[in-house]
Amino acid sequence: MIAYLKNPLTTVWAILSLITVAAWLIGRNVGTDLQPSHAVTLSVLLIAAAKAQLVIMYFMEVRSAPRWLKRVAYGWVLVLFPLLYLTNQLVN
Amino acid sequence: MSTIATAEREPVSQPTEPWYKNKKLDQLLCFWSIPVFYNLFGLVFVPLSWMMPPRAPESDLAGVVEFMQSPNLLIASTILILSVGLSAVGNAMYAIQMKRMSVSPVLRFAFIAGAMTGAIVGCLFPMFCFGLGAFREGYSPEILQMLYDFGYLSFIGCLGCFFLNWSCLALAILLDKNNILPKWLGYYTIWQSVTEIFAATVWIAHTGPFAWNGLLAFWFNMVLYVPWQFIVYYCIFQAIRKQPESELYNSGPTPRAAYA
Amino acid sequence: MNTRGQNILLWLTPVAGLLFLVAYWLFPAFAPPLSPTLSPEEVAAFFKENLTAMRGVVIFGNIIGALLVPLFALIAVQMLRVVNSSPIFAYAYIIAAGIGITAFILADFAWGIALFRPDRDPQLISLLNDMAWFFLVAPVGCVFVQNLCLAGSIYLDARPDPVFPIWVAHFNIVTGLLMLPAAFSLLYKTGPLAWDGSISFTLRFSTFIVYVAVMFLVLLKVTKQQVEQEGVAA
Amino acid sequence: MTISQVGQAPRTRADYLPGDHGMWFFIVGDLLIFGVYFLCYMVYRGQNLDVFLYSQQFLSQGIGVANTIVLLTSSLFVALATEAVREHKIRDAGRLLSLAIVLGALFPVLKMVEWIPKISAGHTPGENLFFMYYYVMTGLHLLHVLLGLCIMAFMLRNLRQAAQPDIKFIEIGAIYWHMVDVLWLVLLAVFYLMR
Repeated sequence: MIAYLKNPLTTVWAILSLITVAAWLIGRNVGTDLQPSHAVTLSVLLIAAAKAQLVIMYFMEVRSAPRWLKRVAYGWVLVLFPLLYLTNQLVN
Repeated sequence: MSTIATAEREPVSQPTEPWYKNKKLDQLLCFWSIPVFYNLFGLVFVPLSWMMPPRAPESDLAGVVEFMQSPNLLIASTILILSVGLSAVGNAMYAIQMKRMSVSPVLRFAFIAGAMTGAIVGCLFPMFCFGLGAFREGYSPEILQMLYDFGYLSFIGCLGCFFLNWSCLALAILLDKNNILPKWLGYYTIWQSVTEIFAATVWIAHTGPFAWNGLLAFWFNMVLYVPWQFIVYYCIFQAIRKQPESELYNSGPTPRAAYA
Repeated sequence: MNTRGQNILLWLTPVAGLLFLVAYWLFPAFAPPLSPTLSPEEVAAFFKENLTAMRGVVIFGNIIGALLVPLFALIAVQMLRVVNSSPIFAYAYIIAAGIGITAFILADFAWGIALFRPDRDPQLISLLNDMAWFFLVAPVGCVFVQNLCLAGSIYLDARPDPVFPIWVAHFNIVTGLLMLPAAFSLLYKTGPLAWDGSISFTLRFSTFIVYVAVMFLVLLKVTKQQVEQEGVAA
Repeated sequence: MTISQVGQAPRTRADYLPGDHGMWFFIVGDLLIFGVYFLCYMVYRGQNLDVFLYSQQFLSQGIGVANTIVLLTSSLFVALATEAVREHKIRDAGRLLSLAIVLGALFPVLKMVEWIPKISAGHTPGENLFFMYYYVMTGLHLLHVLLGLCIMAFMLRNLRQAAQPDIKFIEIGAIYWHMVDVLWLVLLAVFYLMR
């Protein structure tokens, strides 16, 4: 049991959960009328990118995978999130 | 009824070679009907009827009436009638490969049943809806619009049978231990079946990306589907070519019947 | 193996034939068939006048269509005894037969729905009537492919003692070709190719009736042969 | 599957491909397909910003975040189970995997808790483009979750019944389940949280 708590994967999970809650606090809907917010969008997307990267690296074990897979999987995160952010900025 | 028992009981006749050289002649004949079918199919739905690319669900009534009464729809329907039987041959192509896989027969029989239903509701019926509008002048615009909706929705929104079919095919490929078709094709087929579900939105949306002419419900699915259709038949062709002679029913000293 | 089930199903075909004769004699609503040139009002009037007869046709048609399924299933089973490199012709035959029978039953339903409320808007009655004729006469592509598949598997049979005699293959191709022109019934409202014309109606359906009768006799012989060859208890 | 292969933990050796090429082909393709959907979402969102922002306030962020934690925890258990299998702790692996399945099964339940009041309140897919997108994407993701639950049930059966667990199969199921997790993380950000 203790061994599982000490496992690095558990640490990763704790970080993931914490930043999920952090993202919620940032993007929480308090009033009824939502105003577009550049800061919220940027930080929420950044946190999501970090989380995706962590899951891919540690849970999916891409960290120790062959280089081609690293390129593809990290590339997905590195391309998708900036594109999402840019699209959101440009189309508005 | 075991094939072995049959073989034993039969009077031992001289091993007869069939009169045709290429023992896979039946499979090859059927295979080459597929390009014929898809060319006719494309001809019917694109340049003859201009049903594809899909017209907007929210076209004005006058436009719908004009489209529904174009005489070409009848020619398209006629060609479709003449070629729809070939869809059976094309689907049997998948079924015989599924028979070679180390999977339960239920997968191919479910596929066969789905192929029957799919050909009726996803192919023959929609085209007849368009043909009916053109067959007789003087139908009221509301009736023509109903036929228009019926045609498009049953063509593009026909998801259940195809979802079933492609899922059975994907499952068979992935579970198969004989490696008849490549595993990545099985995964590609899963996307193909999932995009069928994705098209469910056409039953609700009238405009936008989820309508039957929409970017996501139609065009994106086409981008996945069209290459898939080519690739899957290419892989089946390779599978036929690679099938060892000894596996064929009509080779060997005593030909064996296929039974189910 | 026991062929009793096979025989029982095979003898459903003459039952279908008998029902057809009864229906033809009792409810002659389609002798002669409706003309495609009738206006919606005329069609609606015809339906109202011939309500009983047409309902009889619809109910009998539904049953007759279903009773033909065993014949096709039996042909498929015998096709699986034929030795080709794969069962592809048999599988294609099964799918095509399923499509063809469904089309026939859809035709039947379209009439049935029109007759259920004959005082519907004449336009709707006429639409359902058109739809019924479309599905009844036109979908010959499936029958044609069915016959071609049967013929193909017979031609390529590698058994030293073929399941079907070779003339059955020729017969299937000829009957298939005779029924094929009915596909053009969508393009004409008058003349031999219209759905009430001599080619699209008379030739197509008499060919089909002869075809079913001949195939019944062929299968009688084939199943008997199967018993002799495989030593199965009848 | 030889024993020596099972014994090697990936952390000690570089260039170990968990699962097989086929599954990675599927995962990368699925990520790309979802990526296209997300990008299209951004475009339509930008074009109808008012509608999207207005509709977004009706989403239950709380349930969304709870579901995130549920999926992340389930993923953690699957990852721990995979390690346990490699270290031949089959019994442990079975327990961890059972926990992962129970948590994973909570996801559809919470989804229903989220969806049903929304639909009864009239927020159906037909309401506007945002809700259509919302139901399609969460529905598609839910489909992935259900498929993942089936796969994990087979993984558990393999652990319980097979003499030698099929580590490649366990890995295939595990990376699939983590991918479901990744997709949900993006969904949470773009549908529930961003403005």
